[in-house]
Amino acid sequence: MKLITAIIQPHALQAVTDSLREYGVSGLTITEVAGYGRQGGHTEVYRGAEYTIDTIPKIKVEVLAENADESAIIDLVLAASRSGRIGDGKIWTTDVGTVVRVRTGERNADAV
Amino acid sequence: MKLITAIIQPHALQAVTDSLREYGVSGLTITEVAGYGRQGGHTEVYRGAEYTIDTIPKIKVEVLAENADESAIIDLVLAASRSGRIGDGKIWTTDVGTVVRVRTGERNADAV
Amino acid sequence: MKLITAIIQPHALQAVTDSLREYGVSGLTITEVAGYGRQGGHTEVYRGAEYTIDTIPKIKVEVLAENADESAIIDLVLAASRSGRIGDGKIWTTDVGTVVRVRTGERNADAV
Amino acid sequence: MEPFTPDTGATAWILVSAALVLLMTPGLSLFYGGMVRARTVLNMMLMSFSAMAVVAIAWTLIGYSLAFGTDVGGLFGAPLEHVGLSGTDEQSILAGSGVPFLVAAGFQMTFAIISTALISGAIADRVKLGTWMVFAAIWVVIVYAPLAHMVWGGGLLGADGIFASIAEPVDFAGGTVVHINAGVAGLVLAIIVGARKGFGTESMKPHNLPLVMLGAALLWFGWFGFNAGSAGTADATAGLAWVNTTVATAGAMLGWALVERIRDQHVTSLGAASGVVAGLVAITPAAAALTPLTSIVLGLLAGLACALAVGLKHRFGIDDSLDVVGVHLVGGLVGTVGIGFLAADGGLLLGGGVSLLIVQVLVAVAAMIFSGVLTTVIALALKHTMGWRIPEADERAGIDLTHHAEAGYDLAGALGARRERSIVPARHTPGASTGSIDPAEAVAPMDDASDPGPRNPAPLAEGAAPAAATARTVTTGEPR
Amino acid sequence: MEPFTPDTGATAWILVSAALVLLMTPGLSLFYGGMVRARTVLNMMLMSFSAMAVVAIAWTLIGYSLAFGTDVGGLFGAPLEHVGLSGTDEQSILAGSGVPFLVAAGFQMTFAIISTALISGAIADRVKLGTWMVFAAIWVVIVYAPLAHMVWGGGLLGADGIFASIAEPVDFAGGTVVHINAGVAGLVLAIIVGARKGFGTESMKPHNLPLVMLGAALLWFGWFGFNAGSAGTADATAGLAWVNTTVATAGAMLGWALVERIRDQHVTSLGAASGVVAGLVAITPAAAALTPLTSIVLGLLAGLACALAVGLKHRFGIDDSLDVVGVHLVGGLVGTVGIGFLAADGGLLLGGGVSLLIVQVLVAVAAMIFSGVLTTVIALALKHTMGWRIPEADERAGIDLTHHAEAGYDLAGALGARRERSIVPARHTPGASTGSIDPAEAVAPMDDASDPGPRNPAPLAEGAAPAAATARTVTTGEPR
Amino acid sequence: MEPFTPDTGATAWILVSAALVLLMTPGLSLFYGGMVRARTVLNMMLMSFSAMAVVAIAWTLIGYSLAFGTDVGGLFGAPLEHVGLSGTDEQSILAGSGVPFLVAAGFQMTFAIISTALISGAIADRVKLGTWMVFAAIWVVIVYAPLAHMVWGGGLLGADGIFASIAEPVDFAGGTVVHINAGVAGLVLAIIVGARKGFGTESMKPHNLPLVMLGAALLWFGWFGFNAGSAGTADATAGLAWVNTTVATAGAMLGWALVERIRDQHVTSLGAASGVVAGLVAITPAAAALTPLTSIVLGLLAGLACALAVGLKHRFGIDDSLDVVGVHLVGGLVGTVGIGFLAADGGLLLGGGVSLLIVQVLVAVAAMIFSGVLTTVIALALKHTMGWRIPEADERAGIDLTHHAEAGYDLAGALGARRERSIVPARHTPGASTGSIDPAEAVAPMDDASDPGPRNPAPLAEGAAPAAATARTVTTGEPR
Ligand SMILES: Nc1ncnc2c1ncn2[C@@H]1O[C@H](COP(=O)(O)OP(=O)(O)O)[C@@H](O)[C@H]1O
Ligand SMILES: Nc1ncnc2c1ncn2[C@@H]1O[C@H](COP(=O)(O)OP(=O)(O)O)[C@@H](O)[C@H]1O
Ligand SMILES: Nc1ncnc2c1ncn2[C@@H]1O[C@H](COP(=O)(O)OP(=O)(O)O)[C@@H](O)[C@H]1O
Repeated sequence: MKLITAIIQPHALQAVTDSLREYGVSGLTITEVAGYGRQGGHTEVYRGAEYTIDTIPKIKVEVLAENADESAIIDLVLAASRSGRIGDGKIWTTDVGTVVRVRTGERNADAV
Repeated sequence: MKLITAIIQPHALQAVTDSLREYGVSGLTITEVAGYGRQGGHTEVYRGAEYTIDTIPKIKVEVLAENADESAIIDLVLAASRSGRIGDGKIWTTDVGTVVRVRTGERNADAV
Repeated sequence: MKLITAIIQPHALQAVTDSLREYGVSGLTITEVAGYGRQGGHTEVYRGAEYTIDTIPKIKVEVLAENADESAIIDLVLAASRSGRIGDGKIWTTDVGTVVRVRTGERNADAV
Repeated sequence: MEPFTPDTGATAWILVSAALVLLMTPGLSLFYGGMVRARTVLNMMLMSFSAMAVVAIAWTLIGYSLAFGTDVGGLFGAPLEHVGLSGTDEQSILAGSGVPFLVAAGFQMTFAIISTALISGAIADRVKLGTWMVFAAIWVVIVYAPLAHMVWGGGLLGADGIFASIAEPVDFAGGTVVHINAGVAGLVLAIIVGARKGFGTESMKPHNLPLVMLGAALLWFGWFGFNAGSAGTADATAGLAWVNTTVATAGAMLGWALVERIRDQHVTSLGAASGVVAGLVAITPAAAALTPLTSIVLGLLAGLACALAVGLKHRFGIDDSLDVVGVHLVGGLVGTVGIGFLAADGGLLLGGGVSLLIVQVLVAVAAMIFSGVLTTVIALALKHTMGWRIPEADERAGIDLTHHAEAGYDLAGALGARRERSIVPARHTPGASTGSIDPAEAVAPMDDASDPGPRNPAPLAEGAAPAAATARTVTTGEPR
Repeated sequence: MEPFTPDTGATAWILVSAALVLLMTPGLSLFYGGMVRARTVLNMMLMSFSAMAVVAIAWTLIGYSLAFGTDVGGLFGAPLEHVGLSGTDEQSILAGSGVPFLVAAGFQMTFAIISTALISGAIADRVKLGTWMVFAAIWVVIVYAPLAHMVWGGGLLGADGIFASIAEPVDFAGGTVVHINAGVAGLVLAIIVGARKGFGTESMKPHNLPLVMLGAALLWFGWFGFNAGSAGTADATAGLAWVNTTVATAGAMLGWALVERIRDQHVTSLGAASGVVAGLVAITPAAAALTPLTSIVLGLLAGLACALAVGLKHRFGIDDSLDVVGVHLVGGLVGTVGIGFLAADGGLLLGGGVSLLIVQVLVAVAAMIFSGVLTTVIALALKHTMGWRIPEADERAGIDLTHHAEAGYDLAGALGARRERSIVPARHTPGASTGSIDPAEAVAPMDDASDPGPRNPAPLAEGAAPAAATARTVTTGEPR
Repeated sequence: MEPFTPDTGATAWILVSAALVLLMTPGLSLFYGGMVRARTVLNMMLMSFSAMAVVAIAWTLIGYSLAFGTDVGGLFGAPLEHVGLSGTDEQSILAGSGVPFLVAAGFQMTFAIISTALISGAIADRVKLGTWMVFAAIWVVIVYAPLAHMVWGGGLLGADGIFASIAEPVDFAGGTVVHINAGVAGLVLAIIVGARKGFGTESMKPHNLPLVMLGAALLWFGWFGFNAGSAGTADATAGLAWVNTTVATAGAMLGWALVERIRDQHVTSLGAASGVVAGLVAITPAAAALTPLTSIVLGLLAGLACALAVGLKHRFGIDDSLDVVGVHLVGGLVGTVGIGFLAADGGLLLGGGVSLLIVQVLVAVAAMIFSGVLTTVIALALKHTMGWRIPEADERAGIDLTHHAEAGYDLAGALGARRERSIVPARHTPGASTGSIDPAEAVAPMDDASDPGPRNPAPLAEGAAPAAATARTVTTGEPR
């Protein structure tokens, strides 16, 4: 089992989830995050002071998948979220031990 | 060391943390997330338009634990968060290398 | 590749990111979380009722780094976020398989 | 009936006062709305807004006549006398100060609206809006209007009523008619409707305290129309009511803060906002009967009393969610009975003897019984017909989403809605009109292969109206 | 010109009314601001606030004269007659009721402001503030002031105008001048400016509905000045307008809710707020011509009509973002034409024949043509000179951040800004003054080794003014 | 003393004006509250609300007498003359326009409240509420009331004062008494209290700009009572003040925006809100002395001056947190001195010579010295007795949570509070009453095995009162 984590631009979320769903991914989890990267921050101006905001809002998408699906899912996320401009994001994968579906208590492959 | 991650219904959080605390878990980290799964989304209606919200708010609970405690903790979370209805959530575990307590710099088992 | 995850006090974030940037870390991802630990919660008072809030707001910082940088980064985070008081936080690391830069599709070491 | 001499100054003041009192109800909707959880704020505000809609019309059709028409047995006014608010300026209840009929009738309408809306705080987060609206219409006609008649319209509890031989009862701006009345009705509803799921065990703390404070401020501002407008013209009495309203509120803020400082160690903003309302409630009946100094005392007492009272609901297990009883009933009693002690003219502590005090207590008790009995009848009738409660699952998921298909805030923006289509041409599948959504078995599971509708319709601007053909895909998610 | 007899009561009422109508524009800014997404709320509010600034000055300099100066050919007033709002109390347009010149002129100023601000809802989230401000100044002078003159100032469409031989047209408080006028202008701008990026496909749901409801409440409150103040004094007519305003609004809330209940199964808070505005719009021209009963009917019709109308923009692909057309044009037409049917004096359904109805329709059509043509000319001229739209990337990232360098909310606090420096002594590098930020190629890449400025300046309190020497490091991030 | 002839029109207008000015203080609480960080918004708002409570009572007891009692040496009024706001209508300070004593006294009370509340912006986020409340009570009695007497009550700086031989000083509605006075007091407090932890290095940007704009709007609305109400009746002077208030504000918004456009490239909503207040401040003393045209000029100048001034605090390292100095002192000076240049009657630029200008400068300087010296004495005395600052850890964690045990917002809902118990019957352990919470060593460590209290009490509705026996478990977390 793999956990595929993607940090993407907020506006790419719809395309990513649509394409994952089409592929047959049965679920995913989304978190609002903020990130640094090649992409810098931005400036806000308030009475008497200028603020540099270092981080940019991003979306983290986490998908549990069987090992066999890993590279296909990465490719789908890439295709759906890539604009070729800095700030597009990052994808990484980690190994997962046990997976459990809470509703039924099913484990691993059955649980995804 | 293991990192146990559980995606649960927001209203199950209290029961889960209570039962983990009782078991002797010394800490945990909570994140607000939103998820897809078997469970679908919902509909919101605004002047002249209907919106389909694909995701449902969930809570992610992360617990660092020694390998020996892994399955007990999974069982506790299952017991506390399971209603038998779709949307109940997902649990997964990953291996953790180093763990450090920031306050003291203690490592691994001492740090949990 | 490693994913280094640190749970720190919100007010330590600036120091942590500054010191990581100085070290040459090329990016990181930040999430707002809430946590339990040795540190307890706090109390809020509202008309006719007192509420015990079990969790305290924390910041989760995630950094992808090459294995060689792991311990240096941990030390930097420790140095920047440690006050010696409870609630200082926790750091842990996990192994990462593939890393991909979305913009270019570069993989692994090139992608960090 | 003497000839009517219009007075532009008095009329200007009552026009303004009417606008001020009308503003109180949206103010209340913020005060109440900020106090509930984020997932029920809209329903809470809608209870106030719908009361404005329903009561304004009920008042126009029959309420005004029942309150201020020609007396029928001391209990109510002739019901059809002023249907549609017809009447001549000579019939104006403020004819004596040169205020035209409709100006006075509009002013009174706003009292009926706010009194009804006040009740909603007792049953937050859990009732069908439809039942509430029907309740509001019936209550204002059957309970509010007759009581207004009895106290102000020449009925049994007024200056010429059954207690007048002891002393002339004092209710300047609505201690009995508005606050005791709404407070008792709130208590009755809280009991009959029952507590929120999770009451006493789950967190139900306010989600937006700046909104609560803004609401309290708008209430205070509007209350100048309520109290100083009740002078019926712009004169020294209005000035006395204005000043007393302000200083009593100041005193009540301090009283409430004192309780918090001693009991909880912390002064809170919710306490300040609550103290404001407690002071305003208590001074309402007394605004022209006290001096500024005794008004400070009355306010202080109201702040202390209400701050101590709001916790009692947990003792009794009654989910008077936003403390309609603790603030309006208790505050209204402090004011109504306090007159008996503190009135410049007739107050016990100022050497006036006990007769005024006795009358004030009698009127308060009579109003409580009248309101309690009739509200019970209405509430039980609705319970057994339309029903009050929404389904438990809807309540837990939040009434805003499940019964209004809306969310109060979308501040994050990123995780929110992502698909939009016009609803105007769409027709829903008949089976979908359940009126409530069970979020646990909600819309369109993502692997539902039989999903018939286009999920991502082409931009409407570019094509015909594809949405017209799109059935709403409210299917039940099934496990594989 | 007869001698002027001041009336403090009438003057007090018009002073208050002017303040109330002025408050409507910030109220509108909340109503509109809550309806857009969180990342554009400030720009939306700024459109109202900047209209207050620009129109107040344009009105003082020339607008008032064009509207209420000595008639020139039935089309406008002598442009320089009251420059700087100079004039004697005998020249007051409310001289007859004893209201001084400047009080009446100030009251009229507030109408010009709100009318202009209303239009902004049609072009939310996407236009340059500068272009909007220029538009506001030109539009109020060229379109609003002449139309006000034609209807109220003794011009072609008024009591002595071209249709007066058929029947005297009725526009008590601005159905044509304000609502039809602004509604048509909104339609024209929405078409010429074009739709928001993502219109019809992406979520653009309201980000803060309690703000919307607060805005609606302040609009209602202010509208008492608008409608009852239009009586020109504090009398029974003002009372009639006050009551009709309230009950029509109540009716419209119910009408809108009815549509929602039947069509969508859910009554919404946005619907309640929208119904409030629809009712207020419709009763505006009719506030003194109907009875309370017929006002309820008119309000109900307006609620139904506007609730059905707001969805049409999706059909036609016109991004009238906040439904200026669906609410103000449609509501204004319901009111203006509805007078022809329902007026107590001359209404078709009350036995008055068709002549009033014909005149009302003719005036409405004339106002639509006048407003439509002139607004088109102004909008096209600006399109080809200053330009309306901000760059697409700025629009997608949110106009607040890209064009105002601000964010509406910072509620989390933890992830927000972390570095601060004084901007007063700083001078920006000339090349940086682009007026827009491309967030995708934004500030200070973290590995930009050439960054010349101190990133973490010492606390200013402790040292000299290091910021004065700090150039703003707006460099473009480059990939390695 | 001549017989008093009541005027309902004038009285109506002053009653309304008093209500409007009272509303300014909650308006200010939103304006200020939105500008601080989310974790201090409630404390900021409480500073305004508590000023309302404290000043209203201090004014009733003694303040009014000191300001408007029989003159004592040109410095203050007889202190006990109107205790409890006693007085006859013949003694009304607006007796000449037929406004009763208490109406005028209430109107003046609202000026004292807002003046005091204004100061709080200089010391945001860091002071003990108790010290602030004591300061407010002392300051309004010792500084505000005497200065009001000197300028308006027949004292040294007024029409019959020490400069009257040169020219009659002009302060129509409070340029010196309110704004210069509060601005200087703010400066003194900011210096004596010291800067916030992190000032100049950490982000302290506004957390809720729509709230700021709403606050500015309510201030503007209320300011009509402030300025036009200062005419003392509803007449042409009130109309002039009304119009000047509006157009000066318009001018100041544009002036502020101009500075932003040129200096920062971006026009901001905070700038618009600030410009509104700057314009209102500047026109306050001048509202009846200028024409609409010169008012636009004065407003423009105020906008420019204040926009440039607000950054200076970073230069001097003075944490005047919300720019009380930059807006109220600078704006007040622009207005007070600007009269010397622009007054229709006596202004230098309109051919009136320099004498009025000299007098205006002298009065402004006198007010600054008076306010500065006395405020310094009070602030230092409190520093060495009660102390101003909360502990640093509390300040960093946010004063709302640590000193009021509240959080402004709970929008997420899910991560928030989860356990509730009634506090009314509970008695706290004596040792726990520290008055502040150190969040780093806070409540109930989760592995504290000795925790004596029930953590999850049964629903109170079902049983007796278990909470009554529950001691508050505020124990210190200890590392293992
Ligand atoms: N080394 C890293 N560790 C963790 N997250 C990272 C890292 N680098 C980038 N990210 C995340 O990816 C997002 C996009 O990164 P960015 O550097 O803009 O992309 P690119 O790969 O085009 O340079 C960042 O905002 C951050 O959240
Ligand atoms: N494959 C997955 N990858 C990541 N998260 C998932 C996955 N499947 C489900 N989840 C998370 O678990 C939550 C509950 O899933 P759901 O499908 O409703 O439960 P069930 O296991 O009963 O079908 C989802 O909202 C989502 O956050
Ligand atoms: N076992 C754990 N699993 C997951 N997160 C933890 C764990 N223990 C602590 N944390 C996180 O670290 C934060 C700080 O923990 P705390 O116990 O206060 O530090 P300390 O190591 O000083 O005892 C907590 O708020 C929580 O978010």
